[in-house]
Amino acid sequence: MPVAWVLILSSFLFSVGIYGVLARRNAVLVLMSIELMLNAANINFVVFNLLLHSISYIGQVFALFIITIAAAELGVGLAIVILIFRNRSTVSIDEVSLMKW
Amino acid sequence: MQQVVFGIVAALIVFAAVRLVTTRNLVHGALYLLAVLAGAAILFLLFLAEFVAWVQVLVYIGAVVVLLLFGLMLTRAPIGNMALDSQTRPLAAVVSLAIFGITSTIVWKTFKGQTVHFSKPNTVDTLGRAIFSQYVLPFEIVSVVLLAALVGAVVLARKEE
Amino acid sequence: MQIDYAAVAPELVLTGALCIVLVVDLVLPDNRKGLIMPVSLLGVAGTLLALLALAGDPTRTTLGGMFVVDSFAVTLKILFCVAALLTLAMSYDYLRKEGIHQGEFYFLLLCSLLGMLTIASSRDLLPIFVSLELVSVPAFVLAGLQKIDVKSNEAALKFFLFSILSTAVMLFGMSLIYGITGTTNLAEIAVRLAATPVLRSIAVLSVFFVVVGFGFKISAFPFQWWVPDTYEGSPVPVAAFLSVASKTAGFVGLLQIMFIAFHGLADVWRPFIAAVAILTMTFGNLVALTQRHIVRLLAYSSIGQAGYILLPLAVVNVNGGSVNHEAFAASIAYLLIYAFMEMGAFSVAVAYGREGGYFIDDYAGLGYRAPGLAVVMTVFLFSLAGIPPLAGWAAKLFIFRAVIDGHEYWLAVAMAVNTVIALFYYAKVVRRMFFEPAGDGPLGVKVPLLLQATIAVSTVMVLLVGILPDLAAHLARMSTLV
Amino acid sequence: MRSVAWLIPVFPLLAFFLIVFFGKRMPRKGHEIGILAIAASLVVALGVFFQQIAHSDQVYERSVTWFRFGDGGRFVELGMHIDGLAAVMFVVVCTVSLLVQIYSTEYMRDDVRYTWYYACLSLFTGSMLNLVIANNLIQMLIGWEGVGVASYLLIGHWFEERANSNAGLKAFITTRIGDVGFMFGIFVLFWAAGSFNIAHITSVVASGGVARGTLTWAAILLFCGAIGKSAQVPLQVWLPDAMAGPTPVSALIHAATMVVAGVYLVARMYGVFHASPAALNEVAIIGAITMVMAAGLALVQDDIKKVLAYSTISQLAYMVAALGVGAYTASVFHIWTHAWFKALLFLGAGSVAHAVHSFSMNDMGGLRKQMPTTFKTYVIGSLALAGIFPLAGFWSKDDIINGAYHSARAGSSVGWFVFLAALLTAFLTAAYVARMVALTFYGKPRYDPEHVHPHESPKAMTIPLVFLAFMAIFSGFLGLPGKLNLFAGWVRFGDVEHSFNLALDAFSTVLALSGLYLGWTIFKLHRVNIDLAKSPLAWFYKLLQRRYYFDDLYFNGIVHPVAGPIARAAYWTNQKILDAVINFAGTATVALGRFVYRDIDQQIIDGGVNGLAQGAGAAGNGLKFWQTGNVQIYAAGLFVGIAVFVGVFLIRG
Amino acid sequence: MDFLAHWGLTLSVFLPIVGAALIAFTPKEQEKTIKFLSLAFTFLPLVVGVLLLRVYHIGMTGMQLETNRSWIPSIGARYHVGIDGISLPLLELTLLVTFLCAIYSLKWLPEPHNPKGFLALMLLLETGMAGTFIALDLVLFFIFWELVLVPMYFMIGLWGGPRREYAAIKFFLYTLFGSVFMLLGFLALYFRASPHTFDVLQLQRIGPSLPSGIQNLIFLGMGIGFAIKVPMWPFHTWLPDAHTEAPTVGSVLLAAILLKMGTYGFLRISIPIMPHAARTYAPLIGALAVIAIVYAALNCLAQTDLKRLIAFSSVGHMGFVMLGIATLTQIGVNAAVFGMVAHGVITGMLFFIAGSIHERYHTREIPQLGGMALRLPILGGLLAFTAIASLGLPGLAGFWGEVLALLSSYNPLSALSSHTFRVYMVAGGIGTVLTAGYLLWMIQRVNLGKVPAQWEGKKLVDVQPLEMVAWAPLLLLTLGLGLFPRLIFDVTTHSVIGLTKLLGG
Repeated sequence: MPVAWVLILSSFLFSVGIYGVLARRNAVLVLMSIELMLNAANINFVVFNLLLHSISYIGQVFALFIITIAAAELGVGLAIVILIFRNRSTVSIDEVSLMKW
Repeated sequence: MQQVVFGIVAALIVFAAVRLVTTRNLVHGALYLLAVLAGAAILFLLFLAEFVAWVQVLVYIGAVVVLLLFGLMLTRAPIGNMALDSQTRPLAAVVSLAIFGITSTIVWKTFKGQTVHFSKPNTVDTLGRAIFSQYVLPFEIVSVVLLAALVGAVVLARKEE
Repeated sequence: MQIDYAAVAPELVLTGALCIVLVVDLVLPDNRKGLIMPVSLLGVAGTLLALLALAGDPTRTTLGGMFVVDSFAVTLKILFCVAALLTLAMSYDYLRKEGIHQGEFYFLLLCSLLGMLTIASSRDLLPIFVSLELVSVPAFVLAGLQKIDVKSNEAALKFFLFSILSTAVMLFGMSLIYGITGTTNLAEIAVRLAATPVLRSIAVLSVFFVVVGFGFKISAFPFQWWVPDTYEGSPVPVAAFLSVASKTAGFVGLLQIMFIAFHGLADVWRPFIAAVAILTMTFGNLVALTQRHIVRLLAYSSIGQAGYILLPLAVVNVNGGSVNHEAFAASIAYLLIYAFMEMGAFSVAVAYGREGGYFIDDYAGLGYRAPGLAVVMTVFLFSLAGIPPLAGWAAKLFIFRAVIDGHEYWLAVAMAVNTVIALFYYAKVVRRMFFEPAGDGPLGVKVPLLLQATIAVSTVMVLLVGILPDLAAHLARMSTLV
Repeated sequence: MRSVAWLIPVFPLLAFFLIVFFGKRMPRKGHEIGILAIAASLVVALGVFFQQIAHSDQVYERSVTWFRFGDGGRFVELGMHIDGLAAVMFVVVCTVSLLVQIYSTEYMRDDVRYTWYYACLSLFTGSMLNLVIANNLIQMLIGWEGVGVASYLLIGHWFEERANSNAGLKAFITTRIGDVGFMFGIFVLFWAAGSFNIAHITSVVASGGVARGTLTWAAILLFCGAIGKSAQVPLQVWLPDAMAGPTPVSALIHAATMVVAGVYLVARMYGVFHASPAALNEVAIIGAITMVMAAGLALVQDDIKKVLAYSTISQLAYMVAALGVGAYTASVFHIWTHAWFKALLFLGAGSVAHAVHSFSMNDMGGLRKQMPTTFKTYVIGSLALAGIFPLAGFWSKDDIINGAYHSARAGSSVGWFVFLAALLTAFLTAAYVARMVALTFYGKPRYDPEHVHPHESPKAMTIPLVFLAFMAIFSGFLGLPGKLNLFAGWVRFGDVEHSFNLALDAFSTVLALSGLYLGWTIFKLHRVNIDLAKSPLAWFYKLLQRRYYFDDLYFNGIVHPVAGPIARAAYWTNQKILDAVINFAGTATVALGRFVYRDIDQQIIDGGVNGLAQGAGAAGNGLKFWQTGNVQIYAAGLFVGIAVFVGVFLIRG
Repeated sequence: MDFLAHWGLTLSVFLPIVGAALIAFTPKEQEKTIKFLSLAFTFLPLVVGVLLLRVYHIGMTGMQLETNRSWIPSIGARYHVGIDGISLPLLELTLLVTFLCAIYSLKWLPEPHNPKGFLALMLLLETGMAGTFIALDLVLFFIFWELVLVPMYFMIGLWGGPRREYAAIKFFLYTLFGSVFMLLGFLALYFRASPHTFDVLQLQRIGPSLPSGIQNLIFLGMGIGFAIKVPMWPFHTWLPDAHTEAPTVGSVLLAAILLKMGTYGFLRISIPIMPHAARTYAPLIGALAVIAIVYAALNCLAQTDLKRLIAFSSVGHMGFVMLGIATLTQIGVNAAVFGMVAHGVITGMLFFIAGSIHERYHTREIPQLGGMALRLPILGGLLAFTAIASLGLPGLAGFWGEVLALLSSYNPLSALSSHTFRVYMVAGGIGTVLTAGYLLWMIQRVNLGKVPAQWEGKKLVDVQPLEMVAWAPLLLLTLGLGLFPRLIFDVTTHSVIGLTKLLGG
């Protein structure tokens, strides 16, 4: 099976993730889109690992670490979102722009 | 045969991803994310990385999605649909399309010749031995990261008395 | 696979200190929280000692070839520790006044420091990525620690979103690199890239995506939007820590990748780095002209300085040689000097911030009210501007030297023009302090002891290196990877 | 004695410093130091003079290296060059200066800055003597400019009135323009001959070492200096205004010494001038024009000092023209004689004004009874100026006319031009002299008796007048034409001058007498000067009634056209064109300065720099607004950046 | 005695900075000790400077009293100082003028009264200035060059006149802009030299062999830096503002010494190292110099502020110095060095007088002054004497510099076209007339004429003994240099011959 298809799928996921980050107002949704982008990277790693099966298995190790790090970040991210919600009772990113110029 | 399975799963993932970023209902969004992650897990299985697949299922689907649902619930996101798109939508569309175009063409040009052939999967023990021999440093670092994230999340989210 | 404990000693000491701080914070009642700082201070001092013990040794590699302790790593680790020490001293009083959770603050600070130490020693994409995360995650929390202040929350959110976004892009880039070369070890990547000629386009794309991750950290041009808001929102010592330590960590990562992994593709990314550097310094300096908040001004000025440090990367040539060596040394030297200047400026901002305020207008007439503080601030500002006999000029001289050695004259001219623009806003602050009549601000600013120590150390270093630039230059030349 | 000649300039310069520092504390407030110093210089000058006459063909030169400013010949020396010319000039300068200082003790007795006046006088005399003694062009330039500054200080002595300091400033600037020409002349000669030493330059020029073109350039440039200093056309405007200074100053500076410096320069560098006929012609032409024009102007002046000022310009033009046509000895002899009677006239005018408290001839008249000595000496001086037979003026002026005639005969068209101009000027000189004497001493007194009761000036003023009158009479005999000519022995250039020409002398005397008679008859009888303001016709009509036909013809034929329109035209041109041009130049430069400063300096250059600064500020403001505060805009910026960068680098390929 | 030979120069340059440090540590109130310290630490370097004269051999060409230690080995910058005929007079001038300023500051200190800050900055300034003249290493030269900026910035900014802030920042930015390009030039030169070196003497040997294209580029870069400092014509707009706003002592030092650093830069670095470029740029420099002379004179005619007039006049005088340098001949360069010292002495004196006029009349507007010779005869006399010296009266210091510059301009270096330089000579001549014009006109409006009504009743104190002590050396020098130019020429001639040999002069 040509590897290119998989890669195209992951770049599509990556781009959709970018769209999600830029377009969605709700912070939690932005977090979800970022998960998408991370998954795109994961798919890449795994498929490359298979492609280069003969040489190394770093891809999978890398994917594992990405998953754990993503989880850790998400935890902190949500904590920040909740903190903002508690102070400003809003989660949409447009209103979170006190500091400018 | 693998192509067929990949086709189906890919379609699922694409559909779910697009719906995720366009749905007006938050909870649906979370569910679509669940679908994408599950699709990814199947792909990992397809690509003979069962351990990673199972970790994906456990950590991502189990923990992350649940966490996100908690997040939605805690920030009292309205169940009904709500305008979730900010005014930067057109710009976002253009940018994401551009980047997709660029990456896909380049990736296609580089990797079009190569094909993937599925041989025997490497067992979990090689993976385990690798982590604890060659990659022990990242492992230690990740543990500290988790610890820091833990403490940080608690500090930030705790209600001040 | 036995581990070379001597090499790993500093990290071990720090992790130990980490845990002790966590436990002590648990045990101590609220009113005695102040005690945690000395403990963490001791921890960092211990790490520093362990590092100094390692100073002269030949390169050691351990932990499966991932963890390399060479002169480059040791020098920068020492820099990180010193920066952490200064931040600790600077924040002690600040935290007590602002009512921030001290225990967690120091714990997170040490975590971030640990991340920096590991990034300096890691020569593989994976540990680099993970260390980068270890540096960033605690930083998000630190930025948002002033929970009641809405600005601090906003700072944390912006910092967080921008950071994980650029990490995601970096990961995608790393996956592509892995795809092309099949390995994540930097030296190996260089070899593989040299061996199998790879399409230009994929090279550009993947290098660029990887650089995005570091570009964010060092506040290079298209990725620097978060800097002013985050520095202004977060507690000032955290802003100082971000602008010095985490930016240096970003540079360490970038330098390693660019000089070791991708110097084969130098022709590809050199013009692009040059463009980014010029845009960064010009954007930073121009916008700084209009700032009225001292921390925002220092934020923009740090963007400008990042532009200067990036410049030598624009002269790297494919087949290595002395030009690369000089360029690498110049960047390192600038980082060493930059740390003290920036730390000093921030510590004065902290010292005066509490009583006078953070707006430049509040600095009016400081020269008469607190001459000592005003003179010291002038020393730091003029050093940032690059006026001899302060350290800043030596740093700029090394950069100029490296750039001209690389025959990129127009880059040097661009930087020259930037230094002149930069002087204008540094002098604006000085003018506000000396040339205006003493406003209604407080007379005689009381500076806590530890803060005085930070300021004193930074001033001495700035003056000393200014007169004997060889201290920085020699150290830098000795500790280049290339 | 000549070996100590360098003392001559040193005494007055020393006196200057002494007076400046100790003048105030001296019993007579400083003038005794001045007079003592100049007397000592006079003694040495006379000694040098007699020793020089004894062996008049030898030139005595001593010098010491002042400083080197490069390797080889690049050095400047301090030295003295004594020859006939210098010896004569020493005597003239020292004597006149001594007399003026004695005269001033009385004239300036209650002046507010008496000591400073004497200091400036000593400075002036010292610089003048330094100029005369110099053996190299740089030392001469130092004396030259020193004299300029001293005259500036002296003209502007009573600087309370703005007019006086304006006159001083005008004098200095006009001469400074000439000095710049002189300086360039020095440079040309230095690079051509390799050194500043005059003797060396003359020898190189004589041996044909310098190209003809450069030589002419050098000569013309040197002559520019002379024009400036000796007030020839076009730079003569400053001399009449310089009368604003005290009269003794005018006597010393604007009659005997400073103004003669220009002529002295041409005489001293005659070797260079002689070698380029083009330059000589130019000198002659300038001399001739100035001579006539100045004489005309003198005719119509009301202020007695202005008359003498224009007369000096005219006499100087005589000397310049003489040099122009090669009559070297005649010219120097005229310097010698002119110094005496012109100083006499100035001091005489001073004593008259001292009595009448005004210089305008309108409120003088009929003073011969009240001021007998002044009157007698004044008449002697006037007659000498007019060139009447036994007096000094006759011998020197005729010598010059002889020289001009000789060169005219030798075929040079310029010679004819100078000869005719000389004759016409002789006639005009006689005319204005007679008019002046008539208006001052004859006719009804026009001053109002209550305030003004003229009396003879005190001894200190009259003694110098008598001595000068004596010299005006006997100084002429030194230069008797033909073999008896002692002066030619002392001062000559190349071969001895040509022989005596009786017919010509007779004709010039007749001319002078007729001029005198003319002036006398017109002005004496009608007691009223030509009142330019009232219409001439009324006067003309009255005249006709009384005079027979002969006078009528005489008037209409000669006097009227000459006295009336030409003089007025000359005066008009002088005021409206030349003087106006110089004044205009002054005001125009100031206006240009204001324009350059306000528009170019502040607007364009300074504005440009400020513009840059504002530009940077504006750019900063523009960029600032990209920082919208919204994270998504930042993220969009990030990805736009990525898209643009990667796109550009892909396209660039 | 060999201690002096080795460390004399370093001592004379770094003593003032020691003084500045001591002053910084003495408390603000003890003004007496501060003033004494400032006096002592300007007098000591002067004494060392004079002792150096004894050790210095007049006749020898090339550098003397050299000290050569390594300083920044990693980039090859050395602490290499030395002195020759060209830099000795300038060094002595610096030490002397600063000492006189210290004397003057004993009594007269500018508003706001802060002797500690002011005198410490003055000493720091002296180190910067003196250092520039003895530095023989490009990096060291650059440090001393920029060291001067900060103290002068604060002097103008803190103790200046009404528009001091604008003037101070303008001065700082202008000079910094120049010096940054100068640094680029230094580095380009450093890399072009085959054994990379910053040492001026070695560069002088290697310089001529550089390709002419590169030489021109580097010369231009450095030229901009030096031209701004001289100041040459288009880059001069900072000078009038800086002078009008600077305190008396500030503008004396600025005029007497800071301006010389630009011309010295040309003589020490640009011309000997890049003779080919010097030849190509000479006509341009000559043109700018002559424009400066006439342009400055015209501007002076339009000035109403006395200090601004003197500032523009120093632009004109420096025009003569640059004309001398542009001819690239022995006479020209000799004239330039003499002109520098003479201008320093005369204009320094003029600014002292302008400052004291300001002290008494509290205004510098010429239309308001008048009749000073009547009310303040001594001050009026000094103003007249210095102004006349400034317009180049022979026998006073101002004359030799100008006349020899014009003389050399008649016959420049063989490679240069003599016609253009003769045009410059004529323009220079016109310049002297204009200079005489505006100076004497200034004298007329300030010194002469009747005393204006507003000063009738006022008590005006004439020159005080302390002022006389501070000014006497300058006055004696004005007269002494005029009567005995040998004092300067003997010292400079040999070095100048050495310099012009490099140019094939």
